[in-house]
Amino acid sequence: MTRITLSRALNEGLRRALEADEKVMIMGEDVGRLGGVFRVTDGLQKDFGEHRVVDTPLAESGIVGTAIGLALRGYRPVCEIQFDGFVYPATDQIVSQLAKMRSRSRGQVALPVVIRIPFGGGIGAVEHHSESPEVFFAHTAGLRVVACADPADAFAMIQLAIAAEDPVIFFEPKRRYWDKAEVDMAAPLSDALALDKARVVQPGADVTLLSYGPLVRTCLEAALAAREDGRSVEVIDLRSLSPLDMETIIASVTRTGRCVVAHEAPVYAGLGGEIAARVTERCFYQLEAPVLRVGGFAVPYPPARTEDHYLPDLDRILDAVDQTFTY
Amino acid sequence: MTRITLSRALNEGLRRALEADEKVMIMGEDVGRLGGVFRVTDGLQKDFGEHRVVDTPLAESGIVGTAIGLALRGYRPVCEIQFDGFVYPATDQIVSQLAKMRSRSRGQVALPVVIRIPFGGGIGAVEHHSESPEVFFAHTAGLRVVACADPADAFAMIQLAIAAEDPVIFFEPKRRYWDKAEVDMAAPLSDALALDKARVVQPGADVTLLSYGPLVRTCLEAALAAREDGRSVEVIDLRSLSPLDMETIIASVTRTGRCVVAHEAPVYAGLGGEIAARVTERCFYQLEAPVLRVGGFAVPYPPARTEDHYLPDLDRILDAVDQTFTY
Amino acid sequence: MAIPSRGHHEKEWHVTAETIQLLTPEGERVDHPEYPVDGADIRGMYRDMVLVRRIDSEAIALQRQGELGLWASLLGQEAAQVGSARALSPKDMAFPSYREHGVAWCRGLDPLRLLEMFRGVTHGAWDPEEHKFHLYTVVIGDQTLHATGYAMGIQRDGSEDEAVITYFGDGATSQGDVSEAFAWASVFNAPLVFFCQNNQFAISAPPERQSRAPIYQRASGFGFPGMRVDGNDVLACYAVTRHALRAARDGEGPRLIEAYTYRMGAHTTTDDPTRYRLASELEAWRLRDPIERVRAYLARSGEADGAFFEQVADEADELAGKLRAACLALPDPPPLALFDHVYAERSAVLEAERAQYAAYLAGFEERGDGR
Amino acid sequence: MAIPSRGHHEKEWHVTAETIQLLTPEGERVDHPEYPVDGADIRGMYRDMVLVRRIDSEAIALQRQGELGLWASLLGQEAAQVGSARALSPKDMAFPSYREHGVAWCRGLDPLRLLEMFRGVTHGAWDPEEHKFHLYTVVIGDQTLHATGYAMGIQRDGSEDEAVITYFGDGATSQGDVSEAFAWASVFNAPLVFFCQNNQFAISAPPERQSRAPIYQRASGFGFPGMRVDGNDVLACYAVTRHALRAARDGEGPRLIEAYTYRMGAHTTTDDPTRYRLASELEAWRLRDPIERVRAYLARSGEADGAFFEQVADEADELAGKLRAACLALPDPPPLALFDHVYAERSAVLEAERAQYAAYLAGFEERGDGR
Ligand SMILES: Cc1ncc(C[n+]2csc(CCOP(=O)(O)OP(=O)(O)O)c2C)c(N)n1
Ligand SMILES: Cc1ncc(C[n+]2csc(CCOP(=O)(O)OP(=O)(O)O)c2C)c(N)n1
Ligand SMILES: [Mg+2]
Ligand SMILES: [Mg+2]
Repeated sequence: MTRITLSRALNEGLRRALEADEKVMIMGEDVGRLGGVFRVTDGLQKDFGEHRVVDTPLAESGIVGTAIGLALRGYRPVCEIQFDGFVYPATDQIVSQLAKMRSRSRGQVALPVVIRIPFGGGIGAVEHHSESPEVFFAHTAGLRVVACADPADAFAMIQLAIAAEDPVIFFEPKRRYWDKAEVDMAAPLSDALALDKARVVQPGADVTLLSYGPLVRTCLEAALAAREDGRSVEVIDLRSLSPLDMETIIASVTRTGRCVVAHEAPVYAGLGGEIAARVTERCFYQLEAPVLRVGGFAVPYPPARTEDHYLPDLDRILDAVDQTFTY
Repeated sequence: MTRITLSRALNEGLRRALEADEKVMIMGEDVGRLGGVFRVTDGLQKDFGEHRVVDTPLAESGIVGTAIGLALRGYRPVCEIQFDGFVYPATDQIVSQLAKMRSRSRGQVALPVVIRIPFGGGIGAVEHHSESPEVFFAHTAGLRVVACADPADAFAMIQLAIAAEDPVIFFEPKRRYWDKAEVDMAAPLSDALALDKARVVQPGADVTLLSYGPLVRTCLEAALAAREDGRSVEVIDLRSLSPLDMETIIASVTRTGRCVVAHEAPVYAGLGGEIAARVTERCFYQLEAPVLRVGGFAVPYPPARTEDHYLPDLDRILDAVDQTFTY
Repeated sequence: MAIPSRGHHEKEWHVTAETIQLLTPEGERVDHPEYPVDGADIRGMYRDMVLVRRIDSEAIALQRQGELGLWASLLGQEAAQVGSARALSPKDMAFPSYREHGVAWCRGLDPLRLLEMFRGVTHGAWDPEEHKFHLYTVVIGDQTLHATGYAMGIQRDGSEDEAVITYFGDGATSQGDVSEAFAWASVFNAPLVFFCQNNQFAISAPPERQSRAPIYQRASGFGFPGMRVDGNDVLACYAVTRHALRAARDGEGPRLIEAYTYRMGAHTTTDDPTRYRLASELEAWRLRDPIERVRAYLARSGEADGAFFEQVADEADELAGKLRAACLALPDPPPLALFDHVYAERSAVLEAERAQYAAYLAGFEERGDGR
Repeated sequence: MAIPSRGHHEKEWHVTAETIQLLTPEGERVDHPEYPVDGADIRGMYRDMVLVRRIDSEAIALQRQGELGLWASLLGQEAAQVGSARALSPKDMAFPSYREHGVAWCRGLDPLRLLEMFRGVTHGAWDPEEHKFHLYTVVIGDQTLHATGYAMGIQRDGSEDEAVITYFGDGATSQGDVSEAFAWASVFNAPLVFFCQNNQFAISAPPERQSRAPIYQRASGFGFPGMRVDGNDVLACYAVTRHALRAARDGEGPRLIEAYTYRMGAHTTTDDPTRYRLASELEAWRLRDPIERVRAYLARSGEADGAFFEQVADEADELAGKLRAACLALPDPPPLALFDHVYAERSAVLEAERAQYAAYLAGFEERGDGR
């Protein structure tokens, strides 16, 4: 067990993957000598060389498009998109090529490409550096979409994502990069929870609180605060956004009868809607209240000095939890 | 009253807009001499000149990016994206620039740009020509997203979209381009139903059926068939996908107690989830059954010879309607 | 301020100084110091061109008869495709657009695979490595980045006898991805040949709508050589492509070849070119038919006689007949196939949808009112 | 196969033949037939450069003190920005990236607007038409297409005394949108000057990572002229930009100007350049400081004396002081402001969210436990 940051955990996970399989490559803007703007790839170019850890030209479509070509040649590229707001130029290559190539070829082509995206707000950044575009990719068949929430899971998930034969969009909670926790880097990957499974991170009995990425920690804090009001909140870290692990979710809501979903992305047409719809379909007779959603508003991500009002925080999440008891 | 196709209705609407305001422009691939691959812009370059009806280079990001610049200069560009599957290269310009410019400038910049997108399947096309990407834009704050379903509405909606001060993503039901109906081209635009309002196209009492674009007609056929089973289905054409006209929807579901949403886009993380979640929140005590969704599967749009199995049809919609009575 | 008008001028033919030509429209051989044609199997080239043109016309007929949903004709581009494809070594990899039926043929892909795609049975499903011919790419320009990445992989494998060629059109040169591919190939010195078939049209748009400089000149600004070749001259396409591929394999980096040709047919079977081009222009280009000049050369030089031409014609008809029969025999995919191959590993969500739809279909069969 | 190594070589300074220079690092005037500097207000240029450098250093200090969230320094690029911006006529429109503080200054934009953005009070909110200076664009390259469209609008207005200039960096040249802008500007002959500040870095990436050809050469392949100018020479930047803008207004179409300069500071205040550049390289470039050479010239030529330099220095400090005070006085936006200006017309969904959040906030105030 070592106590490290989430950023460092990813770095160690990438290092393991580079060691385990010489076909694994890292590519992106400033991932080499600089080690990435969040230092997630720090030191990797030094140790694995500039042909395996590649500083690319400044073009996201180029990064994903050439990664696809490298994958066709048998490589396993791990692309870094520097910030969430800069993934959009790569949308066409991701949606029309990366996601569709396998089914287009009737399974004759595999594209084991991972696209790492630091996402979400809360770091006081300028525009385009605090987006949560996950639903774009969750809606796109052929992609696996996951989000890590803590160092230990990040360490395992990035390795699982690289080992997967499917393309994986890997979201990293930017503002949690510096969170520290114990990570057992000796634990065999085979012991890790599968990439498509959700995890109950705080068992509870009265209401189910679903989230992923940066808000998992906020939800845990909310559960703690709720306990003081004598309320037992079960917190689930979804981990996989596509596909959703409905079994774990339904099992919980069936018990609690109440459900709240929290994410930073705008509520409107966000992933919360999908979860609410599915939970309601499966638990129609168990639900004591409608599934409530807490998330970003239907506005562009605001300037840093108002982001605290945009981002769901402990109070807004608790407010929603409380509301589920008013029905 | 003249009986014309939906394609022709759009053509007439565009013509009116070009006549009404000399700042209105049309731009896109092959929109000029060819008149567009669906002939929606047929004859317009001949009558309004090649500087107002512009054949552009082959680049969607370029089309939207330069349209933004033209709007900044006071023009009102109407961009045509040749097929749904080719809007993705323009995602960055749409999501990061077109949608955000107004709020970025605190209201000092308006971008009255319309982006026309023929969408949906059912025409036996090759890959990338049958996509339904509407949720990408509905999730993006700052854009208005609408879909027309019949000639008369198309004629009015395209003019309303061009007159709007906000950017509008305008979806056209490709496979309905050749549907004919009576259109009153003399009717003043002021009489038209507002762009952000839904329309009850078939009143009913037992269940509310929500849809938009190509499936509205299918839903009307389903309502007709259902009547034979003695079931009264209310069909609502949503028209506006962002924002949703919740009042019209809630008013209906409050009466019927049952709701089915149908769209061609994959159900998973599609607009149906948002509608289901909102309806359930507002009508929790009125709902006799969960809101059910009928839509595309979580797979890439299949080859033409299996698209009939992918696309929601009358049977699948009726099946969902029936299911709402099993609760 | 003058805005350039698109005009409607007829494209006049000119082998401008910079255009490399080894066989004139009249079938005269022209030698070029840099581009020898030693070992070129001209009879084979003729045969390939005739066969792919026949495949093409059969496919158009099948589409007219409703057996194909669409077809993108290569008529007029046989020399550009056969010449360049024949320059490939078996290990070289090709990344086509959607019109490279001639390249597919030369790589050994069964034309039926192409018909399957345009019939709507598949999205163009074959194993790219089997014939070193990647899947057709419909989204304009996307494949040029895939080719660049693949070439970067060749470099990383340390392989020195492999190169990549990617095909795209004049219209594609405006697409951002293609310029990004140019930049990447230049920066990484990728063993890659960019083969642009300038067939004078992007559906209805002429090349002047994409740039006011000749396409081949685009390369120099990115730091690698570009050249224009007579795209209706199979020998020139062969020799210049072979030269560029060798340079790529030798570590000299990318090249851009602009094959100056002409799309003699419609953009696709749904297109109506009479709306945007003059018949006279088409007529003018018929005189530079890529196959006729080879036939003239072979006949004049005595390298082939009437018997040969007849035999090839018969072979073409036989091939077309077989192909038609095979096309008509193509079964539609079973409904549930649409759930296959989306993921390599299981997706609970997808499996649930599949099961639900399977049960739904079964319901019909029980009730006997199948779909 | 040799894959070019990124290397770690120091960028050596060279006014290569193609680089236009009118003022040497030592402050010597060099005449150039094509680029006269008649009417150039060199004292004014000096003053602008000193003031913007002072604004820049004050902003960096404010960021260090936690008053700004971020700052992108223009240190070293004063000549490229002031020289080019001073060549603009009042009616010309400028489309900046996010580092053009010197251009903003010359256009008359209150520097406080820039601080508001980097403080996180706004996303950079000003009326682009007021000073003919568009909003900062953070997404690399996007603004080049906006500039192209705007220039197309000028053509359609039939205006012959307006042109557009757009700023972008060496890294941006790899982005597809920038190449698309080149293609469009070429095809439509847009009255547009592409001004690329090659400051030798895209964060940590050197220009060799974007292309192996000099940037200015990119233009010719798209059909318009490109030239390289000494970006640390304010006179050259002024004269060459003025020349290009005139050509644009005269209907000669676009130009690409590569201003060869150097980013003397960090990419932004969050960056640590010691990880990727040698101190010696920075030292070498200090000797070509864009301000020093003008000061040397003014002093030697007697066009300015000590008093002038002192007065400008005092003016700079005073400006910085005022700016700091104004910055500290900037109020945070009211919470509900985040719902404003998303749409011109009403959105029921948004209004519902606004009302709900307003009620939520009110709840806190009632309970007295405000946020
Ligand atoms: C990104 C994208 N936009 C638009 C289209 C629609 N489209 C199909 S072919 C074509 C023209 C392509 O012209 P060119 O690149 O010259 O190739 P050619 O068809 O002439 O072989 C267009 C616009 C597309 N397939 N992809
Ligand atoms: C599309 C996009 N990708 C990545 C980034 C992150 N980023 C910000 S600045 C920068 C480097 C830009 O280099 P250059 O174009 O040379 O401009 P400079 O910063 O040197 O002025 C990068 C990669 C971005 N802003 N936009
Ligand atoms: Mg073409
Ligand atoms: Mg730079």
